[in-house]
Amino acid sequence: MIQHFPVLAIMTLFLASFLVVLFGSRNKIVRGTITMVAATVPLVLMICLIKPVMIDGQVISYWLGNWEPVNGWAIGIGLEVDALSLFFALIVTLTIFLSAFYSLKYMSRDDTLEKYYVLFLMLSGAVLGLVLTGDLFNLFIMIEILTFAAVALTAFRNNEDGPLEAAFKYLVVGSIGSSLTLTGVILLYSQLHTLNMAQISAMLQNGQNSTTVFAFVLLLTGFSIKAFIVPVHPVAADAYTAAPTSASMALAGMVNKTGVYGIIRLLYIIFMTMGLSSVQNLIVTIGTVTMFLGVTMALNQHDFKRLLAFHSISQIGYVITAIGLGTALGLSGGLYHAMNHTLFKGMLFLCAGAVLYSAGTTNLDRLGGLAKKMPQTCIIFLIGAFSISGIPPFNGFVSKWLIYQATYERASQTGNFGFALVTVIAVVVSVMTLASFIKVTQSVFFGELPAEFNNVKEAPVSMRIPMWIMAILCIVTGVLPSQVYQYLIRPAVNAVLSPVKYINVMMGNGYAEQFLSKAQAAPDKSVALAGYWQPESWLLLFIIVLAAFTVAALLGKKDRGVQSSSAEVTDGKYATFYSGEKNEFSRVGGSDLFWGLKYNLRHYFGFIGNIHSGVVNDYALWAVMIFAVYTVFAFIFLL
Amino acid sequence: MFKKLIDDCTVKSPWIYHINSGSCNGCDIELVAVLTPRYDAERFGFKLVGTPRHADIIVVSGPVTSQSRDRLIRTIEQVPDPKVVVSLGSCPRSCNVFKGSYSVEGPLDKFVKVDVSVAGCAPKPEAVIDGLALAAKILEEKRRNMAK
Amino acid sequence: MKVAIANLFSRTDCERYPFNPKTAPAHYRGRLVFHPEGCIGCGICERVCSPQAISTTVVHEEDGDRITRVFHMGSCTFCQTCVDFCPRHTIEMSKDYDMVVTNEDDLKVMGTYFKAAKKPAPKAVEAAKPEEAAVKIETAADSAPKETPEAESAPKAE
Amino acid sequence: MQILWFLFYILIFPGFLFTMFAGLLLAGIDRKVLAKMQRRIGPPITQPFYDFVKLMGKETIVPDAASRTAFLTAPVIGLVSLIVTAVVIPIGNFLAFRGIADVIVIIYLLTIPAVAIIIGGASSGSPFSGIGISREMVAIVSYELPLILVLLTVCKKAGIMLTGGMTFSLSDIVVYQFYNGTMISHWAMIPAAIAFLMIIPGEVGTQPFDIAEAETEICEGTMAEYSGAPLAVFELSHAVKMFVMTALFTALFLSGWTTGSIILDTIIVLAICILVTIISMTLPHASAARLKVEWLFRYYWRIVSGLALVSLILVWCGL
Repeated sequence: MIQHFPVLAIMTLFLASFLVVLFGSRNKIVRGTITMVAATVPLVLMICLIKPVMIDGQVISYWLGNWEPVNGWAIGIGLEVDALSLFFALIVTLTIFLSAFYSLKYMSRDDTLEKYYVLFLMLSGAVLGLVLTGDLFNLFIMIEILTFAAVALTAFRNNEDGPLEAAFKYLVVGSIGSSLTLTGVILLYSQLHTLNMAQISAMLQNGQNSTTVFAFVLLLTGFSIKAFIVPVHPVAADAYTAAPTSASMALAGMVNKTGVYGIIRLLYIIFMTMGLSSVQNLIVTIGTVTMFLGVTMALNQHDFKRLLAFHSISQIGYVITAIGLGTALGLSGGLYHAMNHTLFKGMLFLCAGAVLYSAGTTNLDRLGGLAKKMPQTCIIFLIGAFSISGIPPFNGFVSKWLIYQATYERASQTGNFGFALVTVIAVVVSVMTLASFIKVTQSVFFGELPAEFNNVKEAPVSMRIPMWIMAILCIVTGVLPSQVYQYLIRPAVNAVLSPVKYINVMMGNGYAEQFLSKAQAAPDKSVALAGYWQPESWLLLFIIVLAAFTVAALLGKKDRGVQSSSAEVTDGKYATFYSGEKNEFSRVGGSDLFWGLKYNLRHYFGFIGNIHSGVVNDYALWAVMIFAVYTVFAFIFLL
Repeated sequence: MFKKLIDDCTVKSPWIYHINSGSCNGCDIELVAVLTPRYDAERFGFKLVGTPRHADIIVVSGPVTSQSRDRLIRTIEQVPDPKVVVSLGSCPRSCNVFKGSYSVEGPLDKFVKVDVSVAGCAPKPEAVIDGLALAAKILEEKRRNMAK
Repeated sequence: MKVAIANLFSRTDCERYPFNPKTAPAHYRGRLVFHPEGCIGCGICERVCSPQAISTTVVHEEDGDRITRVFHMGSCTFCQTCVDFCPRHTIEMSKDYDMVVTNEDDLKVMGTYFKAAKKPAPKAVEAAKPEEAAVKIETAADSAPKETPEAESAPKAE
Repeated sequence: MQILWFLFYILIFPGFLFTMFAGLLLAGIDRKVLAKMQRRIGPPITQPFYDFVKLMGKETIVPDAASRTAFLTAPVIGLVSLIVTAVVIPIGNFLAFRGIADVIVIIYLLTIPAVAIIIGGASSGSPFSGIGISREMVAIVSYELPLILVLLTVCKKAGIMLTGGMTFSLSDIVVYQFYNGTMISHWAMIPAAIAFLMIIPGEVGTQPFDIAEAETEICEGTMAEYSGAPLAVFELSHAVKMFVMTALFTALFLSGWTTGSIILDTIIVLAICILVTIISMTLPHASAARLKVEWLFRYYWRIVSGLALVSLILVWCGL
C-alpha cells in the first residue's frame, strides 16, 4: 500500500491547484480549505513513509501506469523514494504546509488570490515531484514547472516595478539553466537510450565517452544555476526580496534545496564521480566562494528581506561545501545544515513578513524599537538569529560544527592545506552572519521607536502559529542532534553512499552486478567524530547553574536595591541617558553599524558592490561563464 | 541577611561621576589630580565612571549656567538611589566671581540638595580626598536608612 | 612597556595622605583670618573683593554700632587682594586648606567690633557669639575706636 | 552519591563559586598590578568583590525605552553560560565533565556572553549602547579569525598520531601534552602561543581593546543604561571571562603535568593564570592607550593572524 504514497502526494498538489481555480476564485473559505487540505495531505503521507524507508531501510520504487522494465530496459516513468529523497521530501512538505498556513492571513490584503494559490500549489507539486522522481526526464519537467511557477510568484505583486524586473531576471537565468539541463538529458538519452536514473548510473559504469562527460557538465551547470551558486546568486537575491514573503519563504526554503538535491543525485549516484579529488576541489571552492560572497554582500544591505536573501545564498554555500567533501561526515553535515537552513531561514522570512504586515516597511533605516510592540515576533526572530549564526544550544550550531570537523578532517587526511583554509573561512563567515543579524536586531527590534510606528500591533495569531512551530522545531533539532542524526541523517547518508542498492531495487536484483565490472570501492560509511558535543548535558548544566543563580538572587532580594521603572513616560529619571540632552531623536540605525569593519574592507565592498549591477545581460553572462568554467574543468580532469 | 555586608561595602567602593556645569576647569583638573599616582584616590576604591547610571557620588563643579541647568538636573535625577551630591570649589557654593552675571543661574543648592561642599578656589587635592571620604560616609548612612 | 615593568619593582611615590597629614607650603593662601580690633571699618576690602565675598552687618545699639564683618569662604577666590588693600593689615591668610563642610555656615569667617557713638559711654562689650565659627577672635573689652573713622567710611550695610 | 559529586562539581569546585572567586581574584590582582606599574598603591585585591556587593545594593533603573525582559535576562544568561564553559575546561588533567564540549564548541560557547552583552546593550535603547554594540561586534569578528587559526594549529599538533590526523577534544590535547611535553616546548607552537596571548585581552575587553565599553568616548558603551544588580552581574561575567580565557590558555599550552592531588593542581593552575593575566592583560593595559575600532580590526586580522598562520603552516608541514 505504501507504494502509492509518493504519487498520491504529488497528484493531490497538482489536482488542488486546478480545483482552486475552478471553485476558489470567488469565496475565500473554499480556497483556504482546498489549499490547507492539499498542503497537509503530502505532509501526512511523507511522515507515514518515515517508518518503512528510514528505519527499515526499504527503498520504494513505483512505476507509473505499471510499466515494469522489460528484460532489463526501463521504459515507463519510475518513482523512486530512498532515504535521501524522503529526507528532502520531508523538508519540502513541511515548508509547503507552513507557507500555506502563513499565506492565508498574510496574503489577505492582496487581491486575485486564486492566481497566487494556483501558482503556489504548482510550485510545491513540482518541487515534491522533483525530489521523489527516479526518472531523468521527469526531473527536467519538474524543473520546468518549478521555474515558471517561481517566476510568476515573484512577479505576483505586479503593481510595483521591483517584482517585475526581478521576475524577468529570474526567467532569463532560469531558462538558461533549464535549457542546459534539457540538452544534458537529450545527450544522455542519445548515448544510453534510457531515461531511468538507476539504469543510467548502472550503464555509465562501463566507460564514459566524451558525450557523457559533456552531458555531466550540462546537468551540473543546470543544477548549480538552480541552486543559485556564486555567479548567478544576484538573481536569487532580487527574486526573494520581490516575492511576497510567504512565497519567498517557500523559494528560499525549498527551491534552492532542489538544486542541492540535484547535485547530490548527479555526483553521488548517477555519475559516481565524487571519488575524484578534482571534482571535490571544484565543488568545495564553489561552495566557499558562495559562502563568503553571500555574507559580505549581506553585511551592508539596507533591506530586511534582501539581507535574508543573501544569507540563504551563503548558507547554501555551506551546504555545497560540506557535500563537496565526499566523506560520510561531510555529507551528514551538509544534509543536517540543509534541514536546519530550511527551518531557521523559513522562520526569519516569516518574521520579515510579520514586520512587513504590521509596520508596512522592511527598510532597516526607518524601522526601530519594535520589540515593545511586537514581543512575540521579536522572540521568534531572536531564536532564528541565534540558530543561523550558530549559537550552541540552537540548531545552526550542530550542523556547522559537523561541517567544520568534516572539512578539517578531510584536510588532515589528504594533507591538502586548502581545506584547512576552508574551515577558517567557514568560521569567519559564521561570525559575520552573527554580525549582520545583530545589525538587524538593533535596527528593527531594539533602539528608538520612531513616532510613525507607535500604533504598530503584534502580528495576527494565525501568522504566529507557523512561526512558533518552526521555532520549536529549531530548538528541538538543536538540542537533540544524536536522535535527529540517527533517524533522519544517517539513513540518508547511507542511501547516498550505496548506489548499488538504489539500482537493484529499481531494475530488479542482480542488475547492478552485471555492469559494475571493476570493484566499486564502496565509500566508507563510518563517521568518526573528532570531537564531542552533547547539548542535552550542556543544557542540564545550564539549567542547574541558572537555578542556583536564581536561588541566590531570591535569597538576597530584600537587601538589594529596589528595582524601579515607571509606567508613564516621565522626563528625567527613566528617560534614556543622552548626557543630559532632551530626548531628541538620535538613534543608531542599521546602516551605520560596523564602521570599523566596513572601513577596513571598503575596497572589497566597493568591488562586490558594483558586480551586482542588476543588469540582466550581466547575469546571463555570468551563467554562461560558469558553464564555460565547468566544461573546461571537466574536459581537463574527467576525460 | 546580606544587609550589613552590603552597607559595609558601599563605603568601600564609591564611584564618582563628574559634571562640569560651567566651571573654569580649575576644579576639574584638581579632581582628576586626585586619581594620579601621587594622591591616588583609587586606594579607597574611588573610580571615575562615564554614566550617571553607574555613579554613587556626583561631583559638580562650576556655577550652574543657564545652558547647563536643566541638563544638570536631569542627569542628577538619572543617578540610582543612594546618591550624594558634592560641590567642588566655591563656584557651585556661591558662583563666586560670576555672581549676578546674565548667564549664571545661581548656586547649586537652588536646584539640588548639596550634601558635601569642598571650598577653595581650586581646592587642594587633599581637601578633595577628605571631601570624597566624607561623601562616602554619608553615602553609607543613606544606604543604611534607605534599606530599612 | 619597559617603563611599566621597571615601575613594577620600584617604590611607589604615592603620598599616603590621610594617614600622615600634610601641611600646606609656605605662602599658601588658605582660609582667611580676621582681626576685628584692628579694623577701622573703612570697607575698602568689601569694595575691592571681586566675588563680593565680604559683607558687613551693623547692629545699632543705644551707644554705638556693633559691626560684624563676614568673610564668606564659600565665595572667596583666595586672591589675597583684600589682604594687600587693607590699610590696617587685619586680614591674613592661614595655611588651613581643609575647608570641607556639610552645612554652609562653617565657611563664614566672622569678626565683630564695636564703634561707639559720639558720646563716649564706654560699654562693656561681650563678643557677639556666632555659632562655633571655625576660627574666631574674641574682641577685647575696650575696643574703643582708636581713631574716629573718616567721614565717608560709614559702612553702608548691605 | 554520584549526584552529590555531580552537584559539587557543578556548583562548588570548577563551577559556580570557584569560577566567581577566581575571576574576582584575577580582576583584583590585575588592578593592583596595574597600579603598581603606574607607581601608585592601587585598590586592595578584594576591590572587585566590594564593587560587586556595592552594586548589588544599588537601585536598578529600567529606562522606558528599554524592552524590559531582554534588559534584565541578558546579563544572567551571559554569566551562566560563562560558568558552564568554565566547567568544561580541564584544570591540571582533572576534567569534571568528560565529553560535553570540545575546542570548537568552546569558541562558540564564548560567543554567548558576548552576544548577551550585545542583546543587553541593544535592549537598553540608548544611542551610546547602539555604538557600543557595533564596536563589540567588530571586536568579535576581528578576534575570531586568529582564535580559530590558533585552535586549529593546536588540534592539528595534538592529533598527529591519532587516526583522523587531528582531534578537537580537549582531553586528547591534555593527553598529548602529557606524553610529549607542554605545547609551548615545541618551537613551532611559540607563534601560536603568542597569538593566543594577544587574543585574550581582545576577547575579555581590557583597556587597550575595551573599545566597546569606552568610558570616555561613548559613556560605558553597552553598559550605559545598566545600574544596580544587572550591572553587578555584567562586572562579574567580565571577571569570570578573564579566568576562563586564562584557564583555556593554560589548558591548551601549559597542561599535561599533574601533581596527583587536585587541590595542588588548582593552586598551580591559578598561579599560572595570574601570571598569564599579568603578561597578557595588565602589561598592554599599562603601556598602550585605547585603540580605534578599525585599528583593532587591522591589528587582529594582520599581525595576530599572521603569527597564527605562521605556526599553522609550520605544524602543517609536520614540525
